[in-house]
Amino acid sequence: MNPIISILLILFAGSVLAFGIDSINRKWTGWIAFISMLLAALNLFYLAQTSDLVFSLGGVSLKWGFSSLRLYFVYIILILSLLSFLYSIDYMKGKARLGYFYGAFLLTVLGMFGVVISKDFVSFFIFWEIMTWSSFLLIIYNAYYKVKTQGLKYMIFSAIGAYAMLTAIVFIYHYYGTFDIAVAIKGGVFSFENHIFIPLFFALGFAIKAAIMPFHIWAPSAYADSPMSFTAVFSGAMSKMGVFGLLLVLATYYALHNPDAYVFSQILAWLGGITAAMATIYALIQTDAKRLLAYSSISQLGYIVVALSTGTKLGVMAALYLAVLHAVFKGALFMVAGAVEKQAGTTDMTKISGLIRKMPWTFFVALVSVIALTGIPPVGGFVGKWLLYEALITESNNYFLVIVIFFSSTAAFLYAYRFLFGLFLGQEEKETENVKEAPIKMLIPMLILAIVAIVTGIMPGLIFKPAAVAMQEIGFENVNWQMTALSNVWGNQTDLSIIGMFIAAVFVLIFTFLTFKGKKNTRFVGTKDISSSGELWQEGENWTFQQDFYKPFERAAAPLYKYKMNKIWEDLGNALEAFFNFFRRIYTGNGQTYALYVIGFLALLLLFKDYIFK
Amino acid sequence: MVISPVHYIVAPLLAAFAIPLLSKIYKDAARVVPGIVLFYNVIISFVLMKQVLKQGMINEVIAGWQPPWGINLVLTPFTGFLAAMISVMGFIIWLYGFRFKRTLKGGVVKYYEILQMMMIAGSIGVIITGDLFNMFVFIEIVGITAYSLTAFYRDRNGAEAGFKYLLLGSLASTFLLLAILLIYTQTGTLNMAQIAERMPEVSSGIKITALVFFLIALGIEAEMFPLNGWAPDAYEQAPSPTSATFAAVVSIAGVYALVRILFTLFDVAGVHQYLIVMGFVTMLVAEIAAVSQKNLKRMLAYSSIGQVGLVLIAFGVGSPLAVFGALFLMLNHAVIKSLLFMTGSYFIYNSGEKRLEGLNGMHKRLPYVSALFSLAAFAIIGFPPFSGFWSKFYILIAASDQKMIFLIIGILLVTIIELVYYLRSVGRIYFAKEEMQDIAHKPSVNALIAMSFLALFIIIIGIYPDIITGYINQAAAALLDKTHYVQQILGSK
Amino acid sequence: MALILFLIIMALILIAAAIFAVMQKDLLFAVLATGIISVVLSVFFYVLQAPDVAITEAAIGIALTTIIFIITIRNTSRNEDEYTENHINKFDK
Amino acid sequence: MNEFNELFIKYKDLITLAVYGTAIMLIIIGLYAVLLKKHLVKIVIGLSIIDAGVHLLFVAVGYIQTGTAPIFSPGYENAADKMVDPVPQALVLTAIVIGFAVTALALSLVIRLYKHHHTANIEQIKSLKW
Amino acid sequence: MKRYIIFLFIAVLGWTLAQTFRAIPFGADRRGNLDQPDRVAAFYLKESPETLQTANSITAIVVNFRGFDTLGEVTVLFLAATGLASILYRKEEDDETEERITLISSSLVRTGAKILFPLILLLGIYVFIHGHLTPGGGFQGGAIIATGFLLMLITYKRFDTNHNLMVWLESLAGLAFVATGLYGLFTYGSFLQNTHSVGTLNDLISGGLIPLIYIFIGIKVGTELTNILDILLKIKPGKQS
Repeated sequence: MNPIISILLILFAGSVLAFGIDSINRKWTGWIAFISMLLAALNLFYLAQTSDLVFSLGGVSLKWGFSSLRLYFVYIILILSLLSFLYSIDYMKGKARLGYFYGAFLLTVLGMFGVVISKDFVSFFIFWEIMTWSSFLLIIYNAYYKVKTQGLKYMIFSAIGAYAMLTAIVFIYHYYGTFDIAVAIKGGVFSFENHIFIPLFFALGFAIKAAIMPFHIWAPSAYADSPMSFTAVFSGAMSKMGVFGLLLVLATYYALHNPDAYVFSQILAWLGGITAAMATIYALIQTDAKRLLAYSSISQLGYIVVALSTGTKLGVMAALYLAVLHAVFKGALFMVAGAVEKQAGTTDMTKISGLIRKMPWTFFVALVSVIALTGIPPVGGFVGKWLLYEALITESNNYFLVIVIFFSSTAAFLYAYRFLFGLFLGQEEKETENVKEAPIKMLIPMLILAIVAIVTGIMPGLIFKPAAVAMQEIGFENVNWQMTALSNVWGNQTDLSIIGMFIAAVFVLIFTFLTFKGKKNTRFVGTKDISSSGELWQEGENWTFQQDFYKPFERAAAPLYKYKMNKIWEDLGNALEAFFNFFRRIYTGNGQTYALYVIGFLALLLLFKDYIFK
Repeated sequence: MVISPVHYIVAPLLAAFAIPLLSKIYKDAARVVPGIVLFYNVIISFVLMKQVLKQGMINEVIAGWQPPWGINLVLTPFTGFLAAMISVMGFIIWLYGFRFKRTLKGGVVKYYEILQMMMIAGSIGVIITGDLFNMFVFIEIVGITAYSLTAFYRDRNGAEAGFKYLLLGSLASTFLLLAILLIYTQTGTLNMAQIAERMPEVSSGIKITALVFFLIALGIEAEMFPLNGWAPDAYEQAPSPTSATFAAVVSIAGVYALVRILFTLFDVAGVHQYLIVMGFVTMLVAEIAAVSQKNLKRMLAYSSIGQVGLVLIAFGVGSPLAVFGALFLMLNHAVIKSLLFMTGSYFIYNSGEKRLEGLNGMHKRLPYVSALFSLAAFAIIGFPPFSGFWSKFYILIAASDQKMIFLIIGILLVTIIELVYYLRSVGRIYFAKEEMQDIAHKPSVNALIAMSFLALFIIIIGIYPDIITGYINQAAAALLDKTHYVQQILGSK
Repeated sequence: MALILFLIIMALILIAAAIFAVMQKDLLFAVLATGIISVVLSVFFYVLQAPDVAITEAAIGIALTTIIFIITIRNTSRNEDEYTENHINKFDK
Repeated sequence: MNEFNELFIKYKDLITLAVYGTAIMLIIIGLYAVLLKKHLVKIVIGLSIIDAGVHLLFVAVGYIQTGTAPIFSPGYENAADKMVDPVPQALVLTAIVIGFAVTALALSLVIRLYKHHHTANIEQIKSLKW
Repeated sequence: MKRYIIFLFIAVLGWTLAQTFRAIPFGADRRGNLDQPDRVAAFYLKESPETLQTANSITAIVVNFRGFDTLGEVTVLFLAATGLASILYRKEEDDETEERITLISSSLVRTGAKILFPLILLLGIYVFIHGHLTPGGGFQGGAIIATGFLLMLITYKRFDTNHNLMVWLESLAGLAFVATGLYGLFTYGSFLQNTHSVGTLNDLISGGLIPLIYIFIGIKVGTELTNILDILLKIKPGKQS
């Protein structure tokens, strides 16, 4: 059977099965879901030699198939989802409505997979919508009382994006007579001379999915409030659908180097830059680790969009590379947050601290991921940042943007450190005394992701290789890459393995030192344990660093926080609702008034009948 | 001729006249006989549909007078499709309500069943008749049954809704009579085919006045915006199977009558633009009113009106593809909205609360019904892969062919409004805190079968629409091919 | 000539009865006025060579419609301005 | 008959006015009652007046100058060319009966409403709104 | 303010109607060509004495040419009675005593009613039996019969319409109507098709099935109208529910 069909069928059957089996035996639900995900992922081995699947549905010719670019994203989706499902088994243990969760989760994966393999706009849109509504079901899973606002916000924004796309799609059919993506792109659908709204509408749809700044407000709560095992996929893979789509839209631009698109790409780049910077600033003041990560996710997506919109070989390479890396480390970080939430009961950084001794492996994963996030060698994030900077500096001529990116990636250190410190370092508190290391089924996927992050840091070529092939598909020829080295425009080469080994050595040294130091007999003193200084801790007294962590910075950046996009959108929503409430009063409830409407409408029609009908 | 379209009307009529007698002999006759009759209608509609697709048209004359002299019943692929759809929906709604009616006491069931059955038969009559005045009579049959059924629960609101419906319905029949009179004086006939043939000779002043009267009269039946004050109340107050029938049968018949008269009888320019504008206004206002509804059935009612608005838009666009989309949407609307009313009725039955608060946490008590409600909600918003998506998609493509970009954007924006309130209610079902109530009225088997059938239909059509598109395509072609219609009917003299 | 005069007088009576039916506050008289409308209308129909319609209008319009209106008035309020039942709680036991 | 024929031609406008005008006036007066009178019974009276007007219009349209009733009673077997148009009359027959049915139903609803609301003022009967 | 707007609306409607009907001259011949009918009116006038042998062409139209309308119309009445019963009077739910509104009537009136009643019934029956010959027919006869019952219902408190008999009559008449139609369908291939042996014009037995159907209609309409009146008369004034 064609692996596409079998993956779709397995995922769908798994979804139904998981939904159904929940009422029979709750223990099996997670395993069923994991096994079906595994079966689906096993099909990856057969993917490359698949031929396109063409068939007609509802009078529309649909085409599913792979290409190098699509495969690149399929790998991200399926592997990350597989790890996340393994993680879910323990993470979701004991929660309600497992069937609902796993069913919707599998459908989401199915939707993402479908989006990527679609070679025509109709099935693209169908899967896009499946992905959207099934993820909506997951987002509202936790947010009992927030359904009205948060889940709906996500859905409304997604719908705006999706419907903008749909508008563009039907007009593509009108103007070009085809739904085939490749044909349409060759025909110049996304060029700017003919119908500018088509690329714009598509870009809007993808920008919303990728949480670009004015349309990002659904993202923080959606990321933070869904179950973490889903957020790992949500932020890691699903937001990449926006990136994938932007690649599609901009592909014409890359291929033709259309000068008209300059403004467009500049706007996109600036939006990405602003997103990166602002989201970083917001991330700083979060006290909840999950929200912090959510904002961090948004800012990382900003980088990717910036890289994409430079439109050069290097930039696209950076974007593709960052897409993988972001999936890896942000997936790992959300899993870490989930593990902490599961074990300690909360992710509020003001409440818990010092988990390093309780959850050392989780800390290790968090550390590696944070290093990757901030872009320090030898972990993979460094390579991505390097590519991004180089692309911006050498090829974009947009130094303000470079400054913005530099600023935000520097500020990223701040929140990354806060995350690490808030959860794992600092004083041990009484409340966290009984916390244990996360179960093995949760640790394995996290560790796998951490290892991937390290390996890609030393051998970035593992990702460069498929990325280069993928870029050829969009229209970039002769993409150079090396397995273990980075080169810049000036011809200097940096061998990453040396850096890696050096830094690894430093690490080992520090670790040994710490271990020996730890051998000494020390007593751990809680923050509230101040009796030695002759005082007693009073209720409500703040002795920890956890609170007001970046207070001075917050004060400095206070004017920025005033302008909340969220409030504008909410005001808009409230105003609309108030208007609707007012407007529906035309249904007065008085039958006579309705009769009056009839006669009035009749009179109007009779008065203007000669103008309306001819 | 063993099976002919006249059976559609005669079988329910026989049953309706016989039920008072039969129920004296066998107590449950009133509940069983309509089911048999409606099932018979389903069977003959399939037989006839097959025949129609082979022959192109069945022209059944009444009393042996060939058209245009006598009344004729016309089954084209278009009317045959709608009649089949209504028959099937009627049977399913009967199946759904089979046990529901057991809660009614004794002889009241008789009234209910007769009225309900005749409402469906009358709607079929509106659709298959080829005679203008006969259509009026059937519209009155539908009207009278609908007024009575709206007031069937004899509470204060039921009577109120029924009276409003009756008031507007009477105005509608007045204007319909006036329009028929005007048409008759000018063409000297009541046969729709012949009227269509002679319409070009009619002086434009009278023609347009008649058109306006038709628009008002049938606009009331088709729930067009300023004329639809009765609709939300009637949907809200009618017993739930009847609400489902309003959505799945009566509104379809109303739209059919409007479209038949505009498309076949008149050759006036501007009608399409009128339909688009009024359809859009209808849709917009209905969805706006639906957003902040507190009452579940009322919300569904406004949503129904909104769907009808979209159907009118699609008919207004008028290209074959648009009409195809409109018919598809009518089918979807009938199926999905009746499923919503059916499931919603169980929520109300369980919580004893007509307001939306009654939905809170319903998934625990009625997991299967909740899943069906969510499915239907998703389908009616137009999420793929459910059937609602395809109809919307075809309509949009058709609109894009006419370069109506603002119409498309408008439709999609309104869809977002629709999405808001449906997802809110789905959210309520699954995530709101419920008030603890242990008594669960589990859905009865027959209702489950009916609802599952509809849900299955939604999914299957959503995944593989080709099952039905062939029929709809022929139906759309049959509606648009006016000359063929006229020739077939008048040529078979 | 007489016929035409008769016709016109009939028309005037018809309109006057209609206006009376609408304006009269006492609903019983208003209903009787509708009865008069029916009577005159059936004469009208007869003059216009429609005896069938005239008989129908006479039988249904004069007798049946009027009686059901009267029954209704008996069950509701008789005076138009006095919509509300005086003793609302009379039956609310 | 000849005399009447002449008169008919002579006073055609007047007769037209008397018939059509009356019918249209009835419709208008009925509509006035439906739209402005608050009492439910008055509204139903208005509806029946409208109906009367429409029926009159039907019969008037079918009338033919110096025509006879369309009945081939003995002595009129071959008088088809003098007979008035029978179709509107047949339609009116149907319409009258339907009108009666609707009126009966309307009045039953009025009784029902009065029992529940203790009022027949349509402005006070609007518990279903928005 | 609202009042003036309404006046304006109504005026627009009236003006338009007047304009429209000015173009339809009163008394003009719109029947079309009587020998070679091109309009239904002419056709009916031609065919009703020739083919159907029915003197009253309106009866021919109502029962035969447009018999389907009449079936629908009878159904409307039937449904109105059903709807009325479901709205107003439910024996099973209201345990109200079946007490009718009666007028306080003197013995003179009662005696008069008693004498009149059979006469009215007879008149009604006469009217619908001669429906195909003279003006009148099923509806008129039915309405007259109902008037007779009305007279009895409001004068006699104890007068009962024998509900059972009414139901039987009504149902059987309706069924007979439809059955006659089906007879046409199965014998001649068209619903409500008239027989070929139609008799001669102006005989009592003429017009084929037309008188028969009109008798059914008369019985049905009479019982239905009586039914409606019965229901309406049975409600107690001011009763709560």
